[in-house]
Amino acid sequence: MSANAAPILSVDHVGVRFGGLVAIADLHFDVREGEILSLIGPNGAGKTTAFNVVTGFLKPTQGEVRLRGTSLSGLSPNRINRLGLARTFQRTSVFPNDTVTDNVLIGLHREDRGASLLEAIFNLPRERAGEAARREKARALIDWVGLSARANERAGALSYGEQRLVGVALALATEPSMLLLDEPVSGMNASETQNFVRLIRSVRDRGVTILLVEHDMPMVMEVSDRIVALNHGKLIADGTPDEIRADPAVIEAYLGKSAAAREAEREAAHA
Amino acid sequence: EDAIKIGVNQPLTGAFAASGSYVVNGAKIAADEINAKGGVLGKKIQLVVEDNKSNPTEAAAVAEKLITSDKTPVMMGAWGSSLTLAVLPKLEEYEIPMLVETSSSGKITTSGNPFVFRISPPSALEAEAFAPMVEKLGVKKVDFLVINNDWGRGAAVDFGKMLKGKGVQVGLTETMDAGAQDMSAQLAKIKGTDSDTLMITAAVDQLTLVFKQMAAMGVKKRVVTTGGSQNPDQILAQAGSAADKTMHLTTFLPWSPEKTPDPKATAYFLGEWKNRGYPFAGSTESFRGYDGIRTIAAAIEKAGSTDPKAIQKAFWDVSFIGLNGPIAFVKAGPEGKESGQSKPGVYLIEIADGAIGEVKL
Amino acid sequence: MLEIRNLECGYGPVSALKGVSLDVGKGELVALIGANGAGKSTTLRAISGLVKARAGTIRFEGQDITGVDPAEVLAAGIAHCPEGRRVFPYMSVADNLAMGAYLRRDPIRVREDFDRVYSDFPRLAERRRQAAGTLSGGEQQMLAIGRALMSRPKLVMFDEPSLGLAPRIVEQTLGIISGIRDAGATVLLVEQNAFAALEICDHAYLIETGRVVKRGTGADLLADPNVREAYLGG
Amino acid sequence: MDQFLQHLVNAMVLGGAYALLGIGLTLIFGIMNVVNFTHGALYTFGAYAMFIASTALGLNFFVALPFSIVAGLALGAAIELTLLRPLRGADIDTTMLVMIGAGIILQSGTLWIFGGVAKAIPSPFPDAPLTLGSVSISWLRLFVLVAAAALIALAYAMINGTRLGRAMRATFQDSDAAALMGVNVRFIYTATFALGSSLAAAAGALLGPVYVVFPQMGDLAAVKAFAIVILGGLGSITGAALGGFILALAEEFGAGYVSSGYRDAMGFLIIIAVLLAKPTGLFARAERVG
Amino acid sequence: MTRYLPPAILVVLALLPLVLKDPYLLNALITGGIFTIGAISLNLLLGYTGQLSLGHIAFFGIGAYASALTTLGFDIGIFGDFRIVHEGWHPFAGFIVAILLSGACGYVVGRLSFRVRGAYFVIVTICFAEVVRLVALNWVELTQGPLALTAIPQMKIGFPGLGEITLRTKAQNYYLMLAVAALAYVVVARLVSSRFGRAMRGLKENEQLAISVGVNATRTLTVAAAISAAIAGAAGSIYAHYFRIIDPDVFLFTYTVTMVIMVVSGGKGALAGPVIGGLIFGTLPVALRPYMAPEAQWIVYGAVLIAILFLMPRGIAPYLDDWFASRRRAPARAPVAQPQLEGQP
Ligand SMILES: Nc1ncnc2c1ncn2[C@@H]1O[C@H](COP(=O)(O)OP(=O)(O)OP(=O)(O)O)[C@@H](O)[C@H]1O
Ligand SMILES: Nc1ncnc2c1ncn2[C@@H]1O[C@H](COP(=O)(O)OP(=O)(O)OP(=O)(O)O)[C@@H](O)[C@H]1O
Ligand SMILES: CC(C)C[C@H](N)C(=O)O
Ligand SMILES: [Mg+2]
Ligand SMILES: [Mg+2]
Repeated sequence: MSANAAPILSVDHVGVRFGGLVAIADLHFDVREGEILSLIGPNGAGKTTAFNVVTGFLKPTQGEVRLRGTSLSGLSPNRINRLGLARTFQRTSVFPNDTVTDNVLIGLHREDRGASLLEAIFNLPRERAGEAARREKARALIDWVGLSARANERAGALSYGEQRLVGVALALATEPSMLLLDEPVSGMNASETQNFVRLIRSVRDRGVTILLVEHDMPMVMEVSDRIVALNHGKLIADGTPDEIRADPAVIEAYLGKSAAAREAEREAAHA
Repeated sequence: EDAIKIGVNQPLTGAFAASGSYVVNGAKIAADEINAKGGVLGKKIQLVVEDNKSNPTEAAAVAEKLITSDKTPVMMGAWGSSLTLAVLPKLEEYEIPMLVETSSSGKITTSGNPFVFRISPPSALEAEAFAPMVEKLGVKKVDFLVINNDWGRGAAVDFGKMLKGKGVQVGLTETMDAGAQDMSAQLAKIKGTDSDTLMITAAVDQLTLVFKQMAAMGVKKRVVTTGGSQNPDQILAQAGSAADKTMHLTTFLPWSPEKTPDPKATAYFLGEWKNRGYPFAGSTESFRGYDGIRTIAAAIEKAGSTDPKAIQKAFWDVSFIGLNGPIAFVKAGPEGKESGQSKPGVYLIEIADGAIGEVKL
Repeated sequence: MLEIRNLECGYGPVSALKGVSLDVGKGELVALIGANGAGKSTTLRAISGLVKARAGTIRFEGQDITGVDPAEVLAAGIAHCPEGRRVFPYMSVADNLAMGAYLRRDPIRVREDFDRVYSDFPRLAERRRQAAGTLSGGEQQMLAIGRALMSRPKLVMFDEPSLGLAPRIVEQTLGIISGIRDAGATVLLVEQNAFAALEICDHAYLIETGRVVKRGTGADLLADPNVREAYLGG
Repeated sequence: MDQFLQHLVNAMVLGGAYALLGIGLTLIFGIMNVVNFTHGALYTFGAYAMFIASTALGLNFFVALPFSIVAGLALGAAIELTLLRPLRGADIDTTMLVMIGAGIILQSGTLWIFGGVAKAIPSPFPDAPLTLGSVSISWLRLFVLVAAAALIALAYAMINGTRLGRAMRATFQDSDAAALMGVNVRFIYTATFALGSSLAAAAGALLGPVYVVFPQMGDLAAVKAFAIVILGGLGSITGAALGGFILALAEEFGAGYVSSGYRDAMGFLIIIAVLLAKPTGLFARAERVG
Repeated sequence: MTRYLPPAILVVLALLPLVLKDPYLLNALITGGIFTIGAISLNLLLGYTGQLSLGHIAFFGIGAYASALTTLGFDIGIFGDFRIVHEGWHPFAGFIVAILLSGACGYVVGRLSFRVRGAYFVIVTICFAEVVRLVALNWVELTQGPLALTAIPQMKIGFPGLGEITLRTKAQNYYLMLAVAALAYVVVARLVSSRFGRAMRGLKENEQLAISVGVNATRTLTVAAAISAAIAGAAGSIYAHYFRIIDPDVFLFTYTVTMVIMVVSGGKGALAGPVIGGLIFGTLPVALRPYMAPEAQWIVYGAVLIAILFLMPRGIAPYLDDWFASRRRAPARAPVAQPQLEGQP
């Protein structure tokens, strides 16, 4: 959590174009080990695109991303996940026809205790041991995000907010060292958001670094150690929540004058 | 109940439905004629017709059914060579003879299956019959356009061999898929060669298309078709002027019944065919069914019993004049396990000015 | 203008609305708030005919529109900007907006409305030809809002319009929504951002598990300690 | 060189036929997302309608043509109303199988009614080809090429330029959202299927006189149509047209210069190659992640 | 619940030859069974990974040819004077070669074609099957082309201590088919309930999400394709040695359609699905044969297909499962309708 920890993730002068459209232009920032860093910016600023580059879903037109110094260039998303980067999606994302438990088990599918395909097919002891361990892990994770009561429901039948929690459990099942969350609390009301903030904090306390994209400013300001702001695919500010809140460029491009004012008012009410 | 059952294994649905149905109709004429005359061995004959769906697996299944469920002591089938070949192992397994009425693959009579008796000519036989006409026609160089199956490819090989033996040059051999409708690429290639004659082996529908497409592309060569499945009337009706001056090697002459080996039988058959409301064009396909059943009946009569073994043996003694010449089996294939092959007449006819006539050489 | 009485709806065995009654007067901006899964979206879907009512009536301008097809509900003057954007992903931004004006036969005024949407959301104007499915989440939300306005409805229903929008755009969007009311149209607004919704609405309904549990002016509900506790984060 | 030119002309003519096969399917398969195994049967139906109209009914060729297209429209509407409407919302494989069932019934019905013998449809064009130097082309096929181009242009304008076309595209991308825009979704489903069917029937009616008409004529046509549509990219009319010409070029030159035995293989290999290089067909729809 | 159906069916089927003496019916069961094995393998792809292979018959045909050629031997020129000469081997070796070669082809095809999905995958597989058919048709030196490979020896199986038997009778072949079908069933069942199966399901339901949690899409799908192809190859091998003749018509598109019908009508993604579908559509043609004209048989076949799907759109096995479930714990719990997901581009 210390401000000068080594970077776990470096986004090094990354650029992305779609045809003639520059979605990200020369984006450059680091994420430090153990921090909660938020990425904010107006709609279409390139935040999701940046996530897609970091997690390997998009190849950047320029620059590279490094995880603990290792370049991620050319790696497929599943390889990158194995290296310890997990993400959630801006749209609700679960395996809708599977139960919550099975959802999480899919995330645990690589937890194999070395059992091979043949062992799996013939259900040999090693595979069985692995399967038991996986189920136990899944149970614990579901418990932890608070969905035990719904463990055997079809994920697609859960409410929006609950599906988001399944998404987080699923991402955490891959035992990431860093978690990327894309607008996790959109569509949640204030009290649900509060619960989610507690969850994010406890994830971080487990040693997982967090990169967050979110438009819910109270939430971002409350939870972030540091914030970077983007506009038109470029970095426009980088600092603590207080610095960002006061940054004229951020207010101009993103927060809007009255929002900033109201934000301050609400902070005051809170205090 | 006391009738003698004869299995008929034909394609009634699927790609070859039209031909298979014609063969069956011809077979029915024969059966009715025979029964009207008192049947065989004092019993009526009864056709058990099954559809092999133009599909080899089904053809084998149909044979299995005919033999084991219907207990037919002898069968006729199965039109296409793929279909017939698929049935062959069943004949050996159950030791039941089968008369092959249409298929032309050489392999049917050369693979050592003593239960097969064929009245249709394999292409080698056709080529042999065509040999004397080559010089008279003044053929110098030949291209082939054949259907891409054993029938077409076999024809190209057998005719090629015969032609080379006569000192005629053989140029391109182009193939077309069984279902193909557009042969223009092959024809463009053929158009560019210096051959004077194009020999085509295909069934009637494809021939129609080939002629139309030749006309559209201005391909001008002497055309001789082989294979006995040309159905010149249908070609004439459907290809029109595009078929003008095409020649066809055929095994039946319904256009001039008086010139057939047994004019009375031909007239009877054609009359019945017409009475039953079938199109004249179908007769070139259906006469095989007619002759096939007559051959089988003759064998049963000769065998004096409905024992498959006896019938198999009796086939060797059958000898009568069919609609396309004498039907009598000679041995073909490996010694000790010979199949029977009859040598039908082969005629060269020509479509000229909307009429069909024998080529005078 | 809109009267709903004892509306009941469900999905298969799930009963989502258990007797909802509410009224929206002409020219009013009415907000519907409540927790996840309370039945807010279902209420809007029932009004526009996407889900069929199992019981109860919906009347619009005195006319019974219960169980009527969505197309006819729209023709009667009710537009619905659905939850989750629902833009046509493979169609361009312009075509999506044109779909919003599908039933209209006044091309000249439609042109004006195109221009109005483009000036409200300049980002959409920049992206007229881009396939809607490739827009960013917030851009899609803007498009969905713009599309709903293209039909010139008498009553617009917005389902969580601020979802995924940047704070400055949220501000602006809420401004647009109040603007619609000020221009004389009627608005039914569902918002998770209850704080903002209650601030701009004339009055509001609080829905819990398929029932209306409270109604009042925005200010009343904002002041209600239970509401503050449950929906405004204390 | 002469041969090359003739091949080229052939490929153009064949490409027109293929494009025609493709556009009806793009509507139903590419836009509606119904794996339409009745496409071949509808093509056959169009050809038989043309046959009946121009022989039994004795209609003029140019009257019989629209007659057949309208017949296809009606049959398509009937199929949609009876088979597809009740299955709305079912899995794509389920509707595919129902279409397979319908295709089997239509084909066997045709065989039952008309028998297996191929029929020829008389054409009003001169038998003698149009000859330019060493290259010949039949008048009928020239007409088909022109008609194909016209139908493609019409279909394109209809899908991309009209209000109805826009409603069609919208409906199959999100039918609930389209309903909220005031689209009569049920009508659009029926109309799209009927329209695609009428184009399939149009292909049959135009190509019937070029080739011959028989119950299984649709089998090969359907396989090629699927290949063409996918080669072009789902839902793209321009793609389907282009796909048709590419397939024709591959087949024509494959047969001409490689081996006629591998004529069809050339076409299929080209498709495999194109898809491996550009996995979403030539005219891909834009997609995004996240 | 339908999980218990296949073992029950297996027992019944195993006892069948004891009472059923009609070789024709036995033949129909063997043929239907062989295609059911193909359907079981297709279900692995279609039902569990969601990828429809409309060229599945290619692997079946490759298995048939591989097995036949391994057993018969061949002599082919590769280039110039270089020839490959192979003396015939034991038929069981042919069976093994068929499985391995088909599996390898499945692997390669999967590797290449899983770069595309959905409709594009469908067409790549169709194209592949057509190309293979054309090779079988035109490479006459190896395959005899349309002349067909004939006189393929019957399958022989050695039992330790019992010596070797040649499968001559219907019943013997029937048991071979049944054994392979049971084995294929078990392999698929185990695979899909293992973590590999879970990864497959994940890919089917939400590919992006599955990849993001570390599922290697290409590898998972390729493994599924290889196993599926290997099973189809085994079915092809049985076919070749049972019919004793094969020609390029084994690649008929109709056969793939038959398998698809078996899988989807029975219920794709349900283990019992292809078994139930196979029993119905394997025996329906036989059952219809005596009663009506051939064209009418097809019409009824198509109508039965449509009727099944109208009554049970997800197929028979899932329908039976729901039915059993609703009987066990009343009040009925109908399947929950899909919640409105966001409109996915
Ligand atoms: N596949 C694509 N094709 C074309 N343009 C794209 C594509 N993906 C993204 N864009 C454009 O790139 C820009 C950045 O998009 P991105 O999704 O990264 O925005 P974002 O910052 O996540 O916005 P939001 O806050 O609205 O989610 C947007 O203007 C978007 O329209
Ligand atoms: N398609 C569906 N199938 C089954 N149940 C559904 C469906 N859509 C909604 N539900 C259920 O109906 C109830 C009401 O849902 P609704 O979407 O109306 O809630 P909401 O108030 O809009 O919630 P949110 O704030 O999360 O959007 C919930 O219990 C939900 O799970
Ligand atoms: C029509 C017949 C003369 C030949 C048949 N087509 C065959 O395959 O052998
Ligand atoms: Mg985003
Ligand atoms: Mg909602």
